[in-house]
Amino acid sequence: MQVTEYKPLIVAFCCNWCSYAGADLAGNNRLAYPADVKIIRVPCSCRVNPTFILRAFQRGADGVIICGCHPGDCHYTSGNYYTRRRMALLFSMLDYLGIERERTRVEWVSAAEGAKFAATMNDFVSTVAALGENKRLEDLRCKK
Amino acid sequence: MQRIGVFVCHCGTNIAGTVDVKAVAEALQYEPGVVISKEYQYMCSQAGQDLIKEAIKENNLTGIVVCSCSPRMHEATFRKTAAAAGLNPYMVEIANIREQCSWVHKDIPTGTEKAIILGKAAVAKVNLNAPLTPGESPVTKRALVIGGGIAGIQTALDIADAGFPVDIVETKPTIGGKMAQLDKTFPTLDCAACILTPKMVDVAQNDKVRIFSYSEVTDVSGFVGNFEVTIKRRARYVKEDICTGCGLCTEKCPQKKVPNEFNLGMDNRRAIYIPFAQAVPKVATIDPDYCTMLKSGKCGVCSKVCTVGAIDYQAKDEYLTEKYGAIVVATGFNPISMEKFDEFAYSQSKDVITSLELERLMNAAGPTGGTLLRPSDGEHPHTIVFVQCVGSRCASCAEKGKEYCSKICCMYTAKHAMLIRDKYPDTDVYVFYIDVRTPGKNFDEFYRRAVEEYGVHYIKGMVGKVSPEGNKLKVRASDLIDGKQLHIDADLVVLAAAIEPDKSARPLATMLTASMDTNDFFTEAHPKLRPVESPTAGVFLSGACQGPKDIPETVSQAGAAASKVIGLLCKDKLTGNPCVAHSDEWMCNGCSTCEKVCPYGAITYQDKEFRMPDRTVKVRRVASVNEAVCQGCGACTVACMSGAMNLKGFTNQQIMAEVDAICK
Amino acid sequence: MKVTYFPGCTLRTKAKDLDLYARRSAEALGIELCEPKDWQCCGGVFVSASDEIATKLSSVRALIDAKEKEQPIVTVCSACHNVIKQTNYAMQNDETFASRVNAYMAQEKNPPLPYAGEAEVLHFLELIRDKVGFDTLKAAVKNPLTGKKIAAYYGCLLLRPGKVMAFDDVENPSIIEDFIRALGAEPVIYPARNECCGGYVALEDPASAKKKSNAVSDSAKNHGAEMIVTACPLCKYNLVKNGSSLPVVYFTELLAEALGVKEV
Amino acid sequence: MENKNERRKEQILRMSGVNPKKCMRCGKCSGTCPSYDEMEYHPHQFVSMVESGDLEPLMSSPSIYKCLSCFACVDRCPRNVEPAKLIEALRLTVIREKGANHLLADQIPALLDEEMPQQAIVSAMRKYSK
Repeated sequence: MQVTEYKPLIVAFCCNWCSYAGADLAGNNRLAYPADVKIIRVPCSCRVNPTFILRAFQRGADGVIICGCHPGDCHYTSGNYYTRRRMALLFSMLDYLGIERERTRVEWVSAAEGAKFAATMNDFVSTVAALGENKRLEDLRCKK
Repeated sequence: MQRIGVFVCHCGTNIAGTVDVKAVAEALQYEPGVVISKEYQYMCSQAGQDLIKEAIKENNLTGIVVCSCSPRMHEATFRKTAAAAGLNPYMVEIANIREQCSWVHKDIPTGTEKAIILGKAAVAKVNLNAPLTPGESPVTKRALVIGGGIAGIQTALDIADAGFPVDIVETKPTIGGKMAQLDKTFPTLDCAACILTPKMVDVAQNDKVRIFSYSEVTDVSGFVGNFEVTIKRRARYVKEDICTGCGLCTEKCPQKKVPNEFNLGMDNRRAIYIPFAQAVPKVATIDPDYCTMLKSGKCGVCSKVCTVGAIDYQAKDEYLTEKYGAIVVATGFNPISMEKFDEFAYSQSKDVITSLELERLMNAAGPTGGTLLRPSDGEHPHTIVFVQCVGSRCASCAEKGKEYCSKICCMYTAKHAMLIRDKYPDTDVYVFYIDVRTPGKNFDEFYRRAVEEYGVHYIKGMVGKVSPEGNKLKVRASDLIDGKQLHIDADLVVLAAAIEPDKSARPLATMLTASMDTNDFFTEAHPKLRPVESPTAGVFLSGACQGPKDIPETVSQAGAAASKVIGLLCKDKLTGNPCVAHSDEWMCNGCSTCEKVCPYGAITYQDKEFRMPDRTVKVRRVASVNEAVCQGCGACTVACMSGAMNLKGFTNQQIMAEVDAICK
Repeated sequence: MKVTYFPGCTLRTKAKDLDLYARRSAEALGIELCEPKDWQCCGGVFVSASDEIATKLSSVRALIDAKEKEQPIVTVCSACHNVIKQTNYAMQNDETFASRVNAYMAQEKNPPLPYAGEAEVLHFLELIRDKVGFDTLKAAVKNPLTGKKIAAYYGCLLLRPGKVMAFDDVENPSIIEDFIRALGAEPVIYPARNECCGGYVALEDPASAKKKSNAVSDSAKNHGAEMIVTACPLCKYNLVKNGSSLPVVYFTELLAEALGVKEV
Repeated sequence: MENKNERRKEQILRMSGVNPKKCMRCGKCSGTCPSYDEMEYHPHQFVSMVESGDLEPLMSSPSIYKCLSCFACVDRCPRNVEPAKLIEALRLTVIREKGANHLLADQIPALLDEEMPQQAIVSAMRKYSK
C-alpha cells in the first residue's frame, strides 16, 4: 500500500457578488491557498441548500465552507441572514450526526477582501486536514 | 443529450504557466456529452472567438464550456460569441482556471489537476443547462414622485424636462416641504423662499406635471415599468379647480385658535387656511378637526364670503388609480421629538426652541414678522445658547435619540449664529459643540467666519441642564478646553434636534417592498455605485428619505434620481434577468414560505385548476413568480419545503452535478 | 389589597412620621401593609459594583419574602426603594450576580428557591398611581389642601437610573405633582426638583451638601412654593439642616392630612 | 508595575460594567455634574483617564469622594457610558486595595447631629468603608 500525503477535499460555495469576487481578488493578488479548495459559484449564499452540503459529505468531501457578503451588505439585502440562520440549524444537526463542527463553516468575505479569502481558506484547510478524512457520511456507492 | 464543446484558454502564460492546458483539454474530451475539446492562446481574442463560433457550427454544439479567466471577466464576451453562432447564450459555462486556479497555485501538477476538476464541474453543469430567454415587459411612460419638498420638486421638473409626464403626491395642502419653512440657506445666505418658490411655480405651470396635494399613496402593486398606484385625495372641502386663492375665507373664518403647523405651532391660523402666501396649489383647505360647520353644521361663513362658490362641505375623500413606469420616493425628514431630552427643558419653557422653530422666528413671514423675539414674553433675547447634537450620535443602548450624525446641524447653527450676530450685534451667542463637522464646499470657511468675523462663542463641551428660573434660562455646561463648568443665564436656548425620516416612510416602504435600514431611512441598491436606486427595481430615492442631507446634496440626488427614471422611461421594453426562480406548480403546496423570504415581493399566489390522472379537476393555491421582479437570489428555493421552487441557471440539479463532479 | 411593606431603618428612628402617616393612610385607602419578618436595613445605598454581593442580600431577603407571599413589595423611603429596585433589576438582568446571590441564599437556614427578580417593587407613590389610582385617591380626600402651593422634590433616588427605576420621566416627572393635585393642592413646577440635595456627602463634605440643598430650596421658593414635599428622610434632613426657608414635609404626612387620618 | 495597572483597569471596568471606549468626548457628564466645582478631576476625565490607564492620579484624588452618586451623568450621557459607576468602582478599588477606609467608625460620632438619619450613616459606611 502506497502512503500519500493526506489531501482534504474542500467544497466552497461563494456568492457571486462578494465572496466569489473576493476569491478572484485573491487570485489577482496571487495570494496562494491550497488547491484542495474547489469553488462553486452561487448567486447568493442563501442559494445554498443544506442538501448540497450533505451531498458533498456523502460524496466524500472533508469540509464545506459557505462564503457570503458581510451581514448588512447582501446584494439581495437579506440573503446572508437566511444563510446564517439556516446553517446554524444545519450545523447543529451535523453535530448531532457526529460530523465535527470544524468541518463546516460560514464566513463573510467581501469583494475587497482577497487577503481574507486566502487566509480563511488556508485556515480552513489546515483545520480540516488536522481532522483527517471524513468518513461519517461517505457513501462509497456514490463513488464511481 | 447535449453536444458540448470545451475550450481551454492559455491566457498567454497566465494560465499555461501553472496549468498544462493540453492535458486539461484532453482530460475533458472524455467527459459525458463532450464532442470536441480544444485549447488556444487567447480565447477572448477575435481569433479565439472565431474558433469557438466555427466549432459550434461545425459540430452542432448545444453547449460550451470555456476554461479561462473568471466569469466576472469574460462570461458576457463568450455568451455573445455563442449567440453570434446561433447558440442560446445561457448554454455557456465558464470554468475559472485563472483567478481561482493558476494564479493561486504554484506547481503544474496541482494546477492541472484542479483545472481538470473545475472543467469537469462546468461540463457536468452545462449538461443540465437549458436555453433561457429573458422576459420582456412594457414600460408605462409616466413617473410618480412621492413627496413634494425640494427633492420631489427637482426630480419632477427634471423628468418633465425630458418630456415624460410626472405626478407629485404630497400629503400637505401645499408642496414646498421643509425648505419652504427655512429663512436663509447656508453657506450663501440666500433666502430660501427666493430660490424655492420660483421652482414651485415652474412645477405648477409645467403641463407635464400634475400635483396631487393633500393626498397620499395608499396602495402599490405591479413591478418596474408597470406599477399601479392608488392615491387617496383627501377631502379639502374646497374645490381646487374653482378656488382662486384670494384668501377672503381665511380672514373671515371665526375659528381663530388653530395651531399653525407651518409656524410649528408658535402662532394660530384659521380652520380654513392657506399654509403660506406662496403655496402651490394656492387654494384654501378646511381643517375638519376645527371647522365648526363640519363638526356641528353651524357656521358656513367661508361659503358665504366665497365669491366663486368653491366651498363644498359635502366633499368626500376620493381614490384614483394610476399606472406608472417608475416611482421616486422623496418623503423627506422631520426633527425628532424633544420629549426624551427634557434636561434641556423644552417642554418646561417656551424659550427653549428647536432650530426649525428659530427659522420661523427669523423669517419675515413667520410669527414675529422676522424680528427675533422670545416666544414667552416677546422680548428681545440678549444671550442665546445653541446646543448641538441633541438626539444625534446617541448610543443605541441609551434608548433615546439616533445613532447617526444628522449632518446639517453644524452648518445651520453657524448660519443662525451668524445671522443673529449680524442683525443684533448686542446679542451674545454661544454654541456648545462636540465636533464641528463642515465637509462641503465653502462650509468650513463659513463656520470660521461665524467665529472670526461675527464673534460667535464656540465652546467645545455640552450643555448638561437648562433650568428655567424667573425669566432666565440657567444653562449649566462644560467647557472642555478651558476645563471648567460654565453657568450662563440665557434668554433663549436653541436645540439642534436630530432629524429622522418622515413617519410616512415606513408604511410606504412596505407597500413598495423597498428596504429600509433600522433608522427607517431607505436603503440604496449600492452605497457607492447605485446611491439613488432602491434595491427594488423601478423605485428610486431622492433627498433625505435616504439619509440626512442638505439642500445642495438633495438637489443633486434629485437630479440623479430623475436621470435614472428618464433612462428607464426611455425604454419601450425591459429585458429581465432570465436566471429567475420558477415554481413547479404540480409540486407546490401553497404554503407561503417562499413569499415570506422573498425580499422583492416577487411571489404571489393564485388558485389554479389541475387536471388529475383520474380526470377530476382539483383547484389548488400555488406560488407564481413574477419574472420581472425576481432578482434571482434563490432564497425561496431553499425555503421551499416541497422542492417546487427552483432557480433557472442555478438549479438544484445543476449545483448537485457540480458538487458530484468536484467530489468524484 | 395586601402588600409587603418594607419600612427601613430610618423610618423606625428619625423618620417616624414618614412611617406613621403611611400606615394610617394605607388603612384609610384599604391597603393592608404586611411587614416581612426580621427585615434588615437595605444598606442605604446601592453599590453599583457588580461584585458587591453581601451588601445586597438584605434586599434580596425582603424580595423573596414578597415573592413567597405573592405581594408587591412597597416602600415609602426613597433610598430603600432605590436599593431594593436596583437589586431586583440586577437579579433580573445580571446572571452572574444572580447566581452568586442565590449561592449565598442557599446557605440560609431554610433555603428559599432561587430568586430571579419575580417580585414587583413599588414605591408607595407608584402604589397609589398604579394600583389605587389618583381619581380614587381624590374621591377619598376628606380635607382637601386647597390653595396650598407645594413643590414636589424628587431628588435622585426615585428617578435615577431611569432605565432601572422606571418611575417616571426622569427629566420631567409628574407623579408627585399629580399626587398633590389629587389632594386638592396646587403643584409648583421648578427645575431643581430632580437635582441632588447632596445627601450622600452630608457627612463627608457638609459645605458641598449645603450648596446643593440651598439650590433646591431656593429654586422651589423662587417659583412660588409654600412648602416642599419629599419621600426621602435624607433629603428632608439636608434641606432643613441647611436652612431651607420653606417647610419640608413627607408626602405621607400630606396624604394623611388630606385623608383626615393625621390625628387619630 | 505595568501589568498591575492593566489588571486594575480591567477589574475596574468589570466591576462597573463601563466601557469607556463608547465615550465620544462630548463632556455632557461634566456639564451636568452638580459637584463639578468640588472636584479636581471631572466625570469626563474619569472616563478618558481610565481608558488611557491613568489610574493613579484618580485614585489618590479626593475627587472620588466628591461624587454625589446622583446618577445625573448616567441618565444624561448620550452614549450610555455611566461615569458615576466608574467613579464608584475607582473608590471601591482604593478602599479595598489599601484597606484604607476613608471613613472610620470612630470618626462618625463627631460628625453626627441629633437629626441626622440612619440612612446617611449607613450609606456613608457603605460608600466610604470596606
